[in-house]
Amino acid sequence: MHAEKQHHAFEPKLVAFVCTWCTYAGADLAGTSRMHYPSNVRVVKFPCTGRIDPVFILRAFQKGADGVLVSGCHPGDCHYMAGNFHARRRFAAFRQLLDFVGVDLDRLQFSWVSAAEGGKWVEVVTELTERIRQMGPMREFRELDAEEHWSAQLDEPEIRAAYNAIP
Amino acid sequence: MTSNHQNTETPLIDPACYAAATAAIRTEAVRLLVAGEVAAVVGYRAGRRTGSVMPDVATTVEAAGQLLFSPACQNNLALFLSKAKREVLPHGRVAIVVKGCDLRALAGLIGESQLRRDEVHVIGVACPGVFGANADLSKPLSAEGLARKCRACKVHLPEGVDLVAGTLPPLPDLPDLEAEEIARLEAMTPQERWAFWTEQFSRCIRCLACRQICPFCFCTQCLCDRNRPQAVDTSPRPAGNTAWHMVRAMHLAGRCSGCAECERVCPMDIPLNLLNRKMAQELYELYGFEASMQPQEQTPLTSYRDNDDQSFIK
Amino acid sequence: MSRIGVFVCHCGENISRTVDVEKVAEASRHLLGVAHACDYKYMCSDPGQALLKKAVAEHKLDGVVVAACSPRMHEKTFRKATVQAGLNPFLCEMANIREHCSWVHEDRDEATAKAIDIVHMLVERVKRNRKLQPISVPVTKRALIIGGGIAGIQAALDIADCGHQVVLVEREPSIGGHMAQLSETFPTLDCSQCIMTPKMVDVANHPNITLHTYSEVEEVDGYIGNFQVKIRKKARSVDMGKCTGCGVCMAKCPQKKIPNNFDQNLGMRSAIYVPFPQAVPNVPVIDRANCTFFKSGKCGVCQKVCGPGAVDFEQQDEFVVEEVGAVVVATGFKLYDISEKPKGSPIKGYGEFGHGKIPDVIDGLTFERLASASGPTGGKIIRPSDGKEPKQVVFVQCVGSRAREKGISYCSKICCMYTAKHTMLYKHKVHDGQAYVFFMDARTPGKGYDEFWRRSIESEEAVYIRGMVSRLYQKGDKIVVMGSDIAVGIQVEIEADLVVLATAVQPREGADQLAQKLGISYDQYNFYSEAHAKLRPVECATAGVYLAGACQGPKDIPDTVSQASAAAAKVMTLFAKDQLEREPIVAKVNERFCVGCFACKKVCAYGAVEEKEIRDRQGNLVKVVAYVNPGVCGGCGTCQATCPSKSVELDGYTDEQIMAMIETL
Amino acid sequence: MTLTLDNLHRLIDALLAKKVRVVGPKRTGAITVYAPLAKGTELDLDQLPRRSAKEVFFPPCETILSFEKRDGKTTVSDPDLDLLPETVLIGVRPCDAAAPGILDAVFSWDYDDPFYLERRKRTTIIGIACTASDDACFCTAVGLAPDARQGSDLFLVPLQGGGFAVESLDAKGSALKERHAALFSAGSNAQPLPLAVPAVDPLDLAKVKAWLDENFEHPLWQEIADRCAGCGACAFLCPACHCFDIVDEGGEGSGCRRKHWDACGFGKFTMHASAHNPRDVQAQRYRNRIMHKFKYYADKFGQTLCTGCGRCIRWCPVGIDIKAVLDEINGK
Repeated sequence: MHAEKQHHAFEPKLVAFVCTWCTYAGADLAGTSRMHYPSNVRVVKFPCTGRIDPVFILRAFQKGADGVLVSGCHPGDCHYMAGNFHARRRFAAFRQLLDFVGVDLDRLQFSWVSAAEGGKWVEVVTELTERIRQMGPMREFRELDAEEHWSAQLDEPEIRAAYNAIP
Repeated sequence: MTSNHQNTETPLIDPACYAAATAAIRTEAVRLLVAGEVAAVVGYRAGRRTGSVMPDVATTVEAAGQLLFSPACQNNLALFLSKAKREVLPHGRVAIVVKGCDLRALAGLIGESQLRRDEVHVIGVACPGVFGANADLSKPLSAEGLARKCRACKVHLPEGVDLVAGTLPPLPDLPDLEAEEIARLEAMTPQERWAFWTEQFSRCIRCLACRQICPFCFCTQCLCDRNRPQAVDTSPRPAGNTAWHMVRAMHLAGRCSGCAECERVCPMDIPLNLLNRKMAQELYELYGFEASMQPQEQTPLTSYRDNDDQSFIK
Repeated sequence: MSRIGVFVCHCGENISRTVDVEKVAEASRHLLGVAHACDYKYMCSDPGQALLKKAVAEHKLDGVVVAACSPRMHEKTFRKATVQAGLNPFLCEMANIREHCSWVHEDRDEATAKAIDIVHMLVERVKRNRKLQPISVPVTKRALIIGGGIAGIQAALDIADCGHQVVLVEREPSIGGHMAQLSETFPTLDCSQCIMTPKMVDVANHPNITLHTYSEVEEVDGYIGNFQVKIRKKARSVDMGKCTGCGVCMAKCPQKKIPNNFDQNLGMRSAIYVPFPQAVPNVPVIDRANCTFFKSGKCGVCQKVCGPGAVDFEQQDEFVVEEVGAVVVATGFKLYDISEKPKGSPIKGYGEFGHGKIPDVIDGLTFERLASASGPTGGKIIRPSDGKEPKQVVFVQCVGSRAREKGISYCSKICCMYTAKHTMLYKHKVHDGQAYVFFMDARTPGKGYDEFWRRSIESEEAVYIRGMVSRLYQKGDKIVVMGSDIAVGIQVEIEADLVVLATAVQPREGADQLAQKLGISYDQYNFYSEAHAKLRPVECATAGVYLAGACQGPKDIPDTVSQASAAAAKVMTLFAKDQLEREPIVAKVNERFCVGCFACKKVCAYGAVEEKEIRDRQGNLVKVVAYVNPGVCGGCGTCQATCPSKSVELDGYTDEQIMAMIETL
Repeated sequence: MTLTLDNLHRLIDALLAKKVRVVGPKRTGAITVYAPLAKGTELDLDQLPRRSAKEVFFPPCETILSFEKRDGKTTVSDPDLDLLPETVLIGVRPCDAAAPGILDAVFSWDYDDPFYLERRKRTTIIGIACTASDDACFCTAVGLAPDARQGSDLFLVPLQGGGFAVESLDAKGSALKERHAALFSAGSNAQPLPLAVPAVDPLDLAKVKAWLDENFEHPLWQEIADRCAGCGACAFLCPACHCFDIVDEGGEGSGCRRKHWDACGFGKFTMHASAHNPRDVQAQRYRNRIMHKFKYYADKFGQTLCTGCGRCIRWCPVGIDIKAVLDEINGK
């Protein structure tokens, strides 16, 4: 017996950047254990969280992600010894930058999910999905991307109409 | 036409300080060139317009005798020793005139293998402060005209240089406007901050003066010039502009020496140093790290500790 | 324009139950660059693979996406099929629509939409995949074994017998490990020393084995096929070359009151000592912490009496660097000490058992020494406190083990069997004695194991009480054991003369530090992690490092020996080739754009980044750039994320591939 | 005819009411730029705008087409230029007003650039005589003047005691005046405000060009390049620089083709796909800047690609002074 499918006013697009050794495997475990979680997340696999460039997060937001999850091995468990330690600092810094330019940090989740933590993967993804559903769409970056004129100051309705006419 | 109204009654700093530094720089530059210790001295010389100066690569005794130091000496000359600026180093061994902030950049370049300390003769200047962006260089330096970075400067007197030109006068105690502005932004809601920066970045025309003037933007191939893949749109639109300034702030995090040249040269008046200063503050708070106080192997983002803060990670 | 083929697998009904596979195939057909898409019941089956190969030829495909299970499951299968189809294996990608989709979502529309998105991402990725060639690295056919217990000995002998050189490193002065301490072994009750010592001698005499006892691994550099291992040979204070093992020094040493570790501190030894008479090598060590000469500068008796002049007080720790191609880790276990707080536990030890302060409450290994014919009591079972023969002995199982609240949740696996053995050994020696065993469950799977356990009850009259011991305390010269018998539902109180605790099996101290040196992973208890629990149980995820014995998890002797031989077989497989082919997922530097800031070098955990001089034709130095040694590179990509200009790029995970996936959002 | 300042503001409001886009100097933050005005009083005539007025015709970035590929077909769509608004560009200093006239030559030379020309056609320029200058200004040295009428359709001369004398210079200007005749009054006796004539050494542009004709290779270029940082501030602020790059942005399947400002000072400006770069060093790039302005453009179109606005001097991060460079060439 499954619960009736719930309808939400807004279904966010989430992207998860995960390392292949821990979190990807953890997500596999959630699958083999037949756990259930919302289908909003799209997974991009990396060898290691150390490979994950902040630019990818930025790009994901620009390309329409409403939330981003970055997840890898617990400290000390990195398959490559120290990749996640470097990632931890990089993202600690990047968060501050995002916050300072006004991105709501609730849209960006970091987690350690090991290959054994299928349950934690489900929990993290479910929580993030729920949170972003509450928050609604990530408008900021998408609006920037839609901004056709280079300068907001020259953004006139007529110009907008001209550009909107571009199919 | 772009004049700022300034109170010109008493100068903020005694002009004699700058004159003394000028004299010391000239003496040392001439000595170095005459003795053949260096092939060129990178310093400042007067421009055509009243009060204006420009960077100079003096290779003759005559040119060395024209070098000067004044509140208009805003440029961070360390730029000229980075690998991106290919014109100067081929001259041979060079001497360079540095303010404290420039020296920090120099230390950063040494730490990042762009330069060896023994390749340069460093003439440090006891610098009481220089003009900020939009200041009228033809007027004496006032509190209003003083660069914001100078108000928070910790390196008025450069250390570890081959010669210190001039002596430091008593310095005025002025509020740290940049810190105040950062605090003001921090107190805003994310939406307000987003609105603030969106407006700022919307003006950006991608002239890349910020990048080209930065001693640390020495990459041969800037990530933001790449189109396969295109990480950052090159066209001057809000999306690409925002990405560009964020990527740049991230790349400078833990490296930026706080010279604020990016902000000064921005023709669109975007307060870029707020980003860099904020990142520096955060990295100091998180890891106790201050960039480029001396040449160092590690920067906060190329090193780690097992017990680094991870309260933000679930 | 790319010509990608998309193959959507039903996985029986595993995928098709929740994902509309036909719709996924149909949607894939419309993706830019997709030349062919189809769905099939079992893509991994022979006909499924044949379908793929046929499609590659028929549609002139230049890339393949198999939408099926996790790449961790079948990536190898499909890459092999791709190679057979005539394409480079790295032009095949798997879209995980089973573990990440059909199995975790219930709504068919949602799951189908997600599956289409996943395929789209992988199509964009595979379009940008480069043909990669495996990297060949030479293999040094020499193995390092860390740990000289039965696991290390077995692995060393197997590899050495195969004709390869072996370096065996043991921390203690003698090899032998825990097995040398045991009395008799289950389920056959053969004498441990009798079966162990011949193997130890074989090691000592084997022409292919270099033995470093009283030595520790200091640093490990390199990578599979090419490790450089720095070994610290601790100062023995005795010249191995000169010592004849006559033992006069030990006999004459005036300092004889040092508790002997090997005997679980039941017996005493001299300051210059071998841990046990059959030690290999039979060369004593001076225990500098307890030696009068080292403490006060006076004495030196051993030096005076040594005929060959082997005693050398000046000896220093020595370092040797061994070049090896593979490493077998066999560092074994230790027993949990009830006075110690287990890792991750909020509780400090077993206060209810007296924190190890009651002298006649001992652990299983101590009982082994009591029962051993070569032990401190000559095999006589007596109480450590007063030397009396115990008439009532209580054995308590699962002390530490399976006690989540104490921080150790696993089963130590060997205790049921050795406790059964202990009751027998006891009954054989103290005929009028009575053994009681408190147990939770009796776990006796194994050949002849259950029969053995039953024998302890049926023939040796051990009384098994199902229940836990709640408290132990000293009362006069007795130890009162309070527990419950849950089978009968009553409280039990036994006045015992001796209590033997089957304490948990734990990894050796320092296991984590060694793991960090080797770059291998370990679990929350510090047991080393295998690459795959079922299919790669003796390999570490770090290539070239293998596991044997209890360092990976509690094991009895037969399991340990099996795994040691398995690890040896893996090493020999590696050594069967002169060159090793490894996955080409390594970083490469774009020398044209590298500006030589060496941020990559600073973050590389493998030390794979070197400085390379670029010179012009006249030999003038143009610039210094980074160079990644492909043999050393681990493939994590941290360098690329750190490089501001992305002048170093990780093959297989290029920015272009990743950005293309992000673009599909 | 004269126009009071208030009526100038009213003129703007009236235009806005008719859905005409009015662009003029507007203060935003610390700087003034040409920007669409929402009401007449936003007009700020005190400051020379930081960027030139060329962006009204030649924006920093514009989309020139969009494309989509699906099922083997590629669909390309052009923007509808008919939707471009009628524009009045107001309060333009002579150095900015003269620029479009210079640029028309290149944008309608071998190819008629519809984006530029359509905007030009739909824009009326109201110039204003210049009454404030600084020592970066040098319009007089390149043949212009603080009251040069080139490029303006309507021209305002500030008068003593406020208001402006208005001159219509062509049909576009007259039409605008006619439509709003009520706001204009008959000429007054008020004297014009004194013009801000830059106190600069004159230049003999023919002599400069003659020297450039002969000195493609000269140590001067390297001397300047020693300090040039290679940014695009000079070119982007310049009213006459008109180089652009064309980039495709978006994905492989769909996206936009955009045209955006480019600058010859950038290292990648002439980079070939082969990675060969004919202007590999900054000296070659800076030389091109001077050559293009004072030789190539003159050779091709008989005009100088510089209006002496002084922006590149004021905002050069390293203090390069084009007037000083020209003076040096002039003196050789």
